[in-house]
Amino acid sequence: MESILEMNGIDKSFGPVKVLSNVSFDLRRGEVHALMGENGAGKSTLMKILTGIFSKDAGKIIYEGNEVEYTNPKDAMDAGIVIVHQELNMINHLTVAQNVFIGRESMNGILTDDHDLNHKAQELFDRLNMDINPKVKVGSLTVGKMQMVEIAKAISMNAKIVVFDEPSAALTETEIQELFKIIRDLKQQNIGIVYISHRMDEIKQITDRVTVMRDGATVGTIDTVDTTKAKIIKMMVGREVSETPKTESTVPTDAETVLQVVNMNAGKRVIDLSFELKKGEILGFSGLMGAGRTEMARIIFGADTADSGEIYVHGQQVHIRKPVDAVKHGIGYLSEDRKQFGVIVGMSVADNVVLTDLNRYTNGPLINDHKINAAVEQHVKELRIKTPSVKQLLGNLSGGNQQKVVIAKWLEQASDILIFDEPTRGIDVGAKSEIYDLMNNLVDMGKSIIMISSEMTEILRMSDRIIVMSEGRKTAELDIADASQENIMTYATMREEIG
Amino acid sequence: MAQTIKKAKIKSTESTYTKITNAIGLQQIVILIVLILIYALFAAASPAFRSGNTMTSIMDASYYVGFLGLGVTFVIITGGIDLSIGTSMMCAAITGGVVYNELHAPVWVALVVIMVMATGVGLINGILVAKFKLPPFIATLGTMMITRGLGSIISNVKTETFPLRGSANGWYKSIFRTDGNFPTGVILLVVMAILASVVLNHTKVGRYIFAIGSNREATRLSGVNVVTSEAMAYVIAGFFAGLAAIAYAATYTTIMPGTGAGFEMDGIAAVVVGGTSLAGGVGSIVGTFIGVFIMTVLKVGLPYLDLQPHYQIFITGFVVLLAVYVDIYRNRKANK
Amino acid sequence: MAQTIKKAKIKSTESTYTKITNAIGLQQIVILIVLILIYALFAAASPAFRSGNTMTSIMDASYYVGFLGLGVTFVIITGGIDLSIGTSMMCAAITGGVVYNELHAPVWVALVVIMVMATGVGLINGILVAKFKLPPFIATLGTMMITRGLGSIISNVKTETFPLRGSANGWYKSIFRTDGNFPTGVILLVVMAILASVVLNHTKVGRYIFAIGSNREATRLSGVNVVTSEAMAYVIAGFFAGLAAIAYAATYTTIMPGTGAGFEMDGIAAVVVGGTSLAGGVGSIVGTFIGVFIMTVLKVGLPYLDLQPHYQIFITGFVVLLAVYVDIYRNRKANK
Amino acid sequence: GKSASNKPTSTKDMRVEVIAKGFQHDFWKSVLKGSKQAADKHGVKLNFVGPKDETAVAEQLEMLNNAINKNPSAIVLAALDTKSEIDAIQNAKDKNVPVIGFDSGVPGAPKGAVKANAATDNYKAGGIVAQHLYDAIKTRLGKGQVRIGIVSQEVNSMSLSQRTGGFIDKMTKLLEADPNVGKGQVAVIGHDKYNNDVSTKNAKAIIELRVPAEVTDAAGKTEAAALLEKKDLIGIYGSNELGVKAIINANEAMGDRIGSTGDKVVTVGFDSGKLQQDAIRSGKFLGSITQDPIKIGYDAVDLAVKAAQGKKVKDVDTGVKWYNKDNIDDKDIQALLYE
Ligand SMILES: Nc1ncnc2c1ncn2[C@@H]1O[C@H](COP(=O)(O)OP(=O)(O)OP(=O)(O)O)[C@@H](O)[C@H]1O
Ligand SMILES: Nc1ncnc2c1ncn2[C@@H]1O[C@H](COP(=O)(O)OP(=O)(O)OP(=O)(O)O)[C@@H](O)[C@H]1O
Ligand SMILES: [Mg+2]
Ligand SMILES: [Mg+2]
Repeated sequence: MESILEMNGIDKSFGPVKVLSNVSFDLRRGEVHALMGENGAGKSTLMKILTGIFSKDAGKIIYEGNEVEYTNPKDAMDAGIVIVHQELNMINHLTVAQNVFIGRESMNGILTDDHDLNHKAQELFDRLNMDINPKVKVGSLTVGKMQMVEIAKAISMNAKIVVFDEPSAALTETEIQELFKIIRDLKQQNIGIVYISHRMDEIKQITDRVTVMRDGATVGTIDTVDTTKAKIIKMMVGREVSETPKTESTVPTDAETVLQVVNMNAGKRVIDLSFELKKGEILGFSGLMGAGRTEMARIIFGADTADSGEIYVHGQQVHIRKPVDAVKHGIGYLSEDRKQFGVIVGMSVADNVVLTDLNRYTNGPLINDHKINAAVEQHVKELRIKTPSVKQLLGNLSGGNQQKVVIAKWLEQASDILIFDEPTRGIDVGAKSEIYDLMNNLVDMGKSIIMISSEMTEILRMSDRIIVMSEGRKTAELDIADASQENIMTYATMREEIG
Repeated sequence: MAQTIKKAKIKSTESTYTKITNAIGLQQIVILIVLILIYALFAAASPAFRSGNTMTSIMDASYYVGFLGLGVTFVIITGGIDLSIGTSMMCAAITGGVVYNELHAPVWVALVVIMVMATGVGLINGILVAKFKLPPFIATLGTMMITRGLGSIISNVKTETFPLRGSANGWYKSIFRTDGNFPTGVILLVVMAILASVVLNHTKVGRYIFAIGSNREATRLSGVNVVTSEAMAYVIAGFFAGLAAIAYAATYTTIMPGTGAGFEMDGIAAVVVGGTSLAGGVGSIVGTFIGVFIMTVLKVGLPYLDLQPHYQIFITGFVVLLAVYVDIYRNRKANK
Repeated sequence: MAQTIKKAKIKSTESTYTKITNAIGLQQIVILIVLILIYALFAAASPAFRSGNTMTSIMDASYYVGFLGLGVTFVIITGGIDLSIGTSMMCAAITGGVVYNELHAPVWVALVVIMVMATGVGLINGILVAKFKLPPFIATLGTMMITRGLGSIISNVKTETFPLRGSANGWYKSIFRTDGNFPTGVILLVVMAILASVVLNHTKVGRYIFAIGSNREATRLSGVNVVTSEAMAYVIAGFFAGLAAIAYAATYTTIMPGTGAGFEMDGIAAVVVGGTSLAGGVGSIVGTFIGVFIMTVLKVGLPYLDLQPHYQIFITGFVVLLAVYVDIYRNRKANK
Repeated sequence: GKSASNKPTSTKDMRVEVIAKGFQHDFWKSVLKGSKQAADKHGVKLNFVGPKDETAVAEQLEMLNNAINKNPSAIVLAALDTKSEIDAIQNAKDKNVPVIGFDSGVPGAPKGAVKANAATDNYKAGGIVAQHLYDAIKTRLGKGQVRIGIVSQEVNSMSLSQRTGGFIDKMTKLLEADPNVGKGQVAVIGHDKYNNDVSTKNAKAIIELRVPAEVTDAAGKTEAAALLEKKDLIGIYGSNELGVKAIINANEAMGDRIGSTGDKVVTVGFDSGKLQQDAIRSGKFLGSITQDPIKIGYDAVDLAVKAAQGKKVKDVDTGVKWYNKDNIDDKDIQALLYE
């Protein structure tokens, strides 16, 4: 296979921080090339340099035999290099079709032709087998659907190189399979594909070669067929990481019920949902995208309101109208969208951890920052949060460490009911297993966890019990001993008339 | 067969779409009802308001606010604000007066100068905001001060008088009101509103203005030249400030130096009352159009209730708060 | 070995942190230099500026703008804006005048009424914005109109005169300037600035105000009562508007009804020139303090160059743009 | 010492600071012209400033403070509000800087601080306007309720409140003395500052004051239109340029209600300006009163120079003149008018 792209000796610094040093990467026509590495290894940065979003400090990019340097995304796009970004880049107030074709509107003289745009979009979705209405506003879609629109948008550009930066993070298993179909199709068309993901299974399934990065440098490139999961992980983290699914629940049958939800309803998003959470249990919530899990979590936490339903904490009925109430009842919530809802990137690690309740750290009306720093340093040590100081701005931490800060925030509150919504979304294997260890420690300490996850392996590895949701309803409640990928999938795709 | 199935699929989704457009229309219907209610209230309360030339008064008072509102709608949809439109309008108008009176140019030249000047200020705002990334509030606060001073410098702090109706050069007045008192200006206002609506909804620049207001970074990453499009919104606001200046000159004949501060708030209030969101990404020309008339009907109508001026301002403040609250409340309900 | 490497790495990032904090300080140093430069320029250009009571004049002119600026800094850090502070200040001042003149209450009662009234308007703003979720711009535009009208209604559109210096009740004037012309007000201003700085940086409400400006939703989902904290920012702005009203009454003695519109822009401009970001989450009291003096030194100094008022506005506009541009440019460089 | 530098022997080294009440009205442009003439004659340096409008008390005080700090030979001041400036005026007095009042002067200033005034008696001027209007409408009294309107830019500044007050007081007096109206039959409405207790229901005559909500042409026009809509309106008075313009603009939009004869609404004004002169020539206005802005400016600076030289100065009444269609082109009137 002929090479389409070579990146040689790429350097990049943000201010004094060097994030890429002497990175090399090459891509052939018609191959799927995985780019792997821990959070903050520099994968996205490298791809952003390729697509003209960042400028490089040193190095060469050779594309189709010529040295190129793009200074804005449009030039790269015009040259046939497109990227599906790690973060969603949707314009919520425009329609799906308008989003897909932004910058490439159909014209009727000087006027835009939305009719034609809708048709083109519909054709595109039909071809890609996606069920998305081109005329609705993007803001009304679920995260997963938005991600599909992003993918469709990239593919519609007839590019020669497509970069997927963690496209599967927001997708459920079925959608990932759809995506793989699309990728195989692109391969057929001799298009070069860069695929960034933290999910090991996917690498085996879809990629031809793997390039691993660590701390801003390339560790090496290997053919996928010649390698194993363990090898890749070792390259990424420099050590072995084991991964074993749970086989039976560790929760005693007579454990106390710490949280009970009865007949919760919220429009069409949550319908008649009832369940119990036991002390020391990790209760997994599985389901397809938009199944209503996040909504359920937000309602319990008081971020949204239900139409009806009752919530009992330690047997007492509680009325949670806002997050403040939930916190009072010992409930903590780790959001699926960390940047938007979880952390305050413009504040320090310390401020983020103690944000909820500053009363413990005041002398009279004044805040005692020394006391805060000392307390947070303790958390940082316990959770092994990688940060030069508790005064570091949170935005400067990697994703996994940001996630740990959020966990620290709820430990700080001594919350004993923790809702983890996609706790490892976009987090690398190294940090991932640390978070798993942390969760296990937490339940050992007697805390209870609701874990919402779209990653089947994660659900099977961590949960004591699994609730499967579909279209707002609970379709199954499985003990871990009875659960398997197959039966979870069956319940997750169950329609209303069956359930 | 497959063909028919596809058609049916599109049809069924079409109805969701219709629902959404209906929802957008609803917003405008709500404020239209508010407008009609206010009008009816005044008509019921004051015989003088019902009779006579009230309509002409309302029209006269609405031209410049209307143009300011139409223009600044574009800026507000980008998520920005333009505080300079009021002073820039008066600066352009007085400069036109200087060109006519001091340089003895024909009236049409003065009008062209007005348009060029106001649009130029818009361009400067656009460059400051889109290119140099100054926050719109402060960038346009700066140009507001500058244009306020500039008008006085150019005119040497003299009041400029445009040609009177009936005089040899008074023809331009008929653009807005014929000698027979027919408010022709409303035709111009409607035509410009339609034009603005087409630009906003059916051209690339309009599309990008919405996109920028909704998510500037995503728009940029999609390969759109956001700097040009964002700047264009300010240029359009400047252009409309020019039209407002001409309307002002035609309606009020004389232009005093140093004035115009405060007019921008009338325009902005009309836009927001019309349902355009200050957060950007959402807005409509029809809404602004209705918002403008809510403001001017209040302004013209309240004096007919023989209310003293301070009560008028007081009540207008309440109406603005109420209108915006109703809009937000409705939106929140709709999103539930 | 690995251990030492890690240590070194942490060290180097520590120094990044130091750099950032330095950069925050740097920002204030930059504008302090701007202030000193402007001052030096005037002193060099005008002997009269050097001599005499210029300092007292600068102080006199800075009190009310200073208090307005200090207060609105809190609001701007939440990412909001308060357009009502100017009219609310004058509304409170005139109400105080009515209490003193019409109800024959002692001066101290009038001053208390002023504080209660202005703080009350702040509370209303806070409720409108934090609780009813009205956009700050439009909510405070509404209360701006309402307070402007209200002052006239309460005073019955009469100018209210506070007791003169030297009269039996003239003691309150000495809060700001002693009979011997010593500008005691600057002490009050500094004390209040320190207090504001403590509240902003070392109390819960201050911390939450920063958090809200940085990411309101994340703050809410952390279990913080964001409604109360956000509302508090407006209450604080109102409280400081009350202090501004007292300073105004002490400095200018008479309060005319219907005035105050435009003062808010002086305050806001000072805050932004002082480096507080209109986007929220970033800001400092020291910056505002320096910003206020940049504005007043300009105001007091430009006339010494025998520039007419319109040139003064013109130049002030440029300085505002320049100051903010420098700040943004520097920040961008630092982030590169 | 200080006082020595205040009093240069030659007028060449003198500088006079003039602080007007405004800058934007043409009236002030003419005042400036007169001031310049006097300054040129004496060879003194002149600095002329004014606040943005007639309610900008703080701005004017800052201007006055600046002027005093500059240590000028004399200050010429038209105070927006004397009380707010008392400290500063006292300060000028302490520093031996002579203050000359002009336009409406500096009423209520500390004794001895203001050496002299070159001022218009606005209250009296308002009365003169009322007299002319009364003469033109008195034949229309006694046939049912009549209304006389006033459009005033605002009523807080000294000069405008006096012009308006002088008009209202005089008109009330004249009407009450008229056999067709009579005592207690004149209702004054529209603004709490001037309202009287007479009920509009039975009053034979109503004097209605209208103040625009904002100082804009649009708001002024709206108020004037609301007055002109009233069928019983027989006379209307605009108390300054903005008020006059408001009436002209409103009239243009409502098909010629105003005039000086017949059943038209008899209209009178104050000051000049292009629109107003035009209206007088075409008979839309009965007439207007004009001050002598050039003389005000000239006399004020002249007094200031003399005071700075230590000469004794005394008040100058700069006078007002009534002008109408017949005398507008007379030389002595033309000299007072400005466009
Ligand atoms: N705009 C920026 N300014 C400063 N530092 C940045 C910026 N973007 C990325 N970084 C830093 O550069 C490093 C590499 O980040 P990058 O996003 O490329 O990592 P990644 O490999 O994509 O990680 P992940 O798997 O978490 O997406 C990180 O330390 C990150 O904090
Ligand atoms: N604010 C909202 N307005 C309208 N619909 C919403 C809103 N929030 C969620 N939904 C819809 O409710 C359904 C449930 O969404 P939710 O986010 O709870 O699902 P989920 O199981 O967590 O899936 P995901 O993987 O997308 O997070 C989805 O169809 C979603 O589109
Ligand atoms: Mg990445
Ligand atoms: Mg979810």
